[in-house]
Amino acid sequence: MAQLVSTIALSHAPGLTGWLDKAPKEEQDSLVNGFSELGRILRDTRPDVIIGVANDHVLNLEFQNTPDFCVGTSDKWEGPAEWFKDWVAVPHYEVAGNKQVADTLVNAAGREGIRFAFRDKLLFDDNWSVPLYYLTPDYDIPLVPIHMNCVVPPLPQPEYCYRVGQTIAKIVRDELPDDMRVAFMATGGLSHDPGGPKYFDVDEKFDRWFLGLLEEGDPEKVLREATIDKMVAAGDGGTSELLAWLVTMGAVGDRPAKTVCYEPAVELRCGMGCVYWDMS
Amino acid sequence: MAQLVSTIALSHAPGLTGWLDKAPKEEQDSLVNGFSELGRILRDTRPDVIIGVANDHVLNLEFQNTPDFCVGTSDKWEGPAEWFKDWVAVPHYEVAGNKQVADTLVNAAGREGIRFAFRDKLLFDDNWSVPLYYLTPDYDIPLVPIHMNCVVPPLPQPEYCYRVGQTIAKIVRDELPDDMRVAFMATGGLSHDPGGPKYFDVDEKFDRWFLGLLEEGDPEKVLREATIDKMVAAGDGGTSELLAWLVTMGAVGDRPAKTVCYEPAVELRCGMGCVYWDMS
Amino acid sequence: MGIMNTNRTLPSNLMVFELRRDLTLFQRFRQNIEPIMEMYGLSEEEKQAFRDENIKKLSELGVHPYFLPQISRIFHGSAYNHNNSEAAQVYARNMVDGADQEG
Amino acid sequence: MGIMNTNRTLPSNLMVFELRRDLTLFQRFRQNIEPIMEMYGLSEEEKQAFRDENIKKLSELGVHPYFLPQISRIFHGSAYNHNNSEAAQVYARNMVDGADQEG
Ligand SMILES: [Fe+3]
Ligand SMILES: [Fe+3]
Repeated sequence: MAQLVSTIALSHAPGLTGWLDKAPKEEQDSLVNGFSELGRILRDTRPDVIIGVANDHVLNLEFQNTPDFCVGTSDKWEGPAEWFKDWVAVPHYEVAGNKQVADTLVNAAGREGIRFAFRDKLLFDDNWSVPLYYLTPDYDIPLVPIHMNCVVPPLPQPEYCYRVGQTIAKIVRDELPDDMRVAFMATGGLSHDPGGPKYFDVDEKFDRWFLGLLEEGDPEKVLREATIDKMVAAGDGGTSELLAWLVTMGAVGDRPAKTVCYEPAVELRCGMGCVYWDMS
Repeated sequence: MAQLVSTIALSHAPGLTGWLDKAPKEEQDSLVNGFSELGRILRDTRPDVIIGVANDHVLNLEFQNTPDFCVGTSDKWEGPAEWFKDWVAVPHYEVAGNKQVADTLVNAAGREGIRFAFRDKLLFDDNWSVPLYYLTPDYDIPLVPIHMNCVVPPLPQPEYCYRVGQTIAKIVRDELPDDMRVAFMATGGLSHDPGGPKYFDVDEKFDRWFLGLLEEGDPEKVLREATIDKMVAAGDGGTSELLAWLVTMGAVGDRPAKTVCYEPAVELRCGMGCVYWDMS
Repeated sequence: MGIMNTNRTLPSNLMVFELRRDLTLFQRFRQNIEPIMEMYGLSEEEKQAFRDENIKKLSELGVHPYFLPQISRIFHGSAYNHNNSEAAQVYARNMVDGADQEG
Repeated sequence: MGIMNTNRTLPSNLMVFELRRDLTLFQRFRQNIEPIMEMYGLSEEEKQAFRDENIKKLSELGVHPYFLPQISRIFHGSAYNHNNSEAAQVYARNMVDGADQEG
């Protein structure tokens, strides 16, 4: 049995790399320090692979056939995708994948009644490019990316996302190679509204409420209270990316989250923060 | 509001057209007469369009991204697909589609929390070729084909299939053009096992039990008793095509089905039959 | 509007989806939007909204919200996309100010 | 075996899926299965099972059940596919008799 050594969740919005200098100095410092600290926490657990889950910004998952979740089965990834290069503004990078882990996730989840789509080509935008830049600047930990649908109706429900996380944790435990050390990472959120009237706003109140809720470590309460409706109300176009955070919560159960940093970064057009769960 | 004028369900296995002469004469007569009678029942209701739902025999819906349901949005269809021509052994045919109805189904279902994939190219095998040959030999009623996943795990559950049928009936009622007359057709089943050890068997007992259950007109009982496990036990590879029949049942609610014909057609490697619900 | 009102079968949505994935297509679109809009079968209403860079109208037609700021970036560039950048300001004039006027 | 044990990521499943959709590919496969199996990245175990027309082995590897009689038709033809046809009989010898021997 493999071991889940690290579970984290963090924002990925492109302002963090693309125009960070436009934010107030103290916000910049708080976010850079916080994300760097999260990187140390992650790397200190010496993961052999990161299973990541993040919103697909309608870049890979077609309207014609949007799956809830799509697992990347390649042994090699790169980013950012061409059209997003100057927007995200991080250098081109390559990072290994892990086809064996990805294939196992697909087939084992299917046996549990969870359908994962899969493919060996995925374009990366800010969803992985921004987190990896801060967390693993050497791009030396293989990534199994899971792109999920957070923004094309109908969305996967919070309960289902939680169950998916539980299932991934079970597969890690029961099906991945012995002694493999696995990190689980969600990226996305917090409040933002790309494509809506609140594009230039951040809902700090919602964000602090949501982080506080995760800190309580009560999944039932989270699932009862952190509804899609509430996410959409806090920023229609993007806040529901927090569904990815609920996936990771399914893997940690009733452990309380610990918030590393949070800033209502209006100049970056996104509530930005990161958390981890102590898996020791 | 449009009107649901006709709801039917029938087998589609290729023995009905490909090697019917190998069945005993009385089975041939019973099935040909029964399917022809069902065609009259259908055509007598003068439908402007048939919304059809049937198993995709892993011909269009890829393993990489299997949707539960995929709506065909073309205005023009043809069949059988090349590789299936000599197997199904019906002449090449063309039949109109209805893109407007198809698009409406996709977007309206999305608002109800039901995700329909869609595409304007679908290969037809026996799923439509056999039913249309018997029901509408002039191919003169437009078809909106909905290919569903009955055979790639995880399968859509019976309750969900029923809800999909309810949703389609609601969309017909609330969203399709006034005075449009709509027929709803499921094809597939009954017991058969392509790819399994019961390939040359038919489970007559299961088939008669299932038909009797539909004749009771008690959807709750059907959903409680007609489980995927029971279908799989009656023929692993194909019997779960009856999930398509549960979709149509969602549209008719507690009306009792009327069986037109049934034969345990061992030489055709499929329990064959057809039913209709009186929608008047 | 909003994500829940996305018209998934709208030709504009397929066009924008593919524009960001295919740089050759994107560059052809930048040179002349007309043949690309024709190729994807956009309605006259959709076409006119693109010609006018009428992002609000595209929103009303059911273009996915996520695509709306991207459309402003298709026309005005993505680099250094801060709130005072041209792309963000075009979006603001279309969607935020427009929304205020109606609200 | 059975549908619930399908290995969705198995290269054989993608290959058979596409063979029935693309007649040119199908004809190339009929002439020489080796380069096509190579193209789809089949394991040696999968390749040998195709060389031997070992349908039971393919089933055990997680080929979708629906494909198994189709594989016998790929090699032996689809027309007039009654129970005594060559395709059906090849299937029977592999799967039904084999199952009986084990059962
Ligand atoms: Fe995002
Ligand atoms: Fe079938």
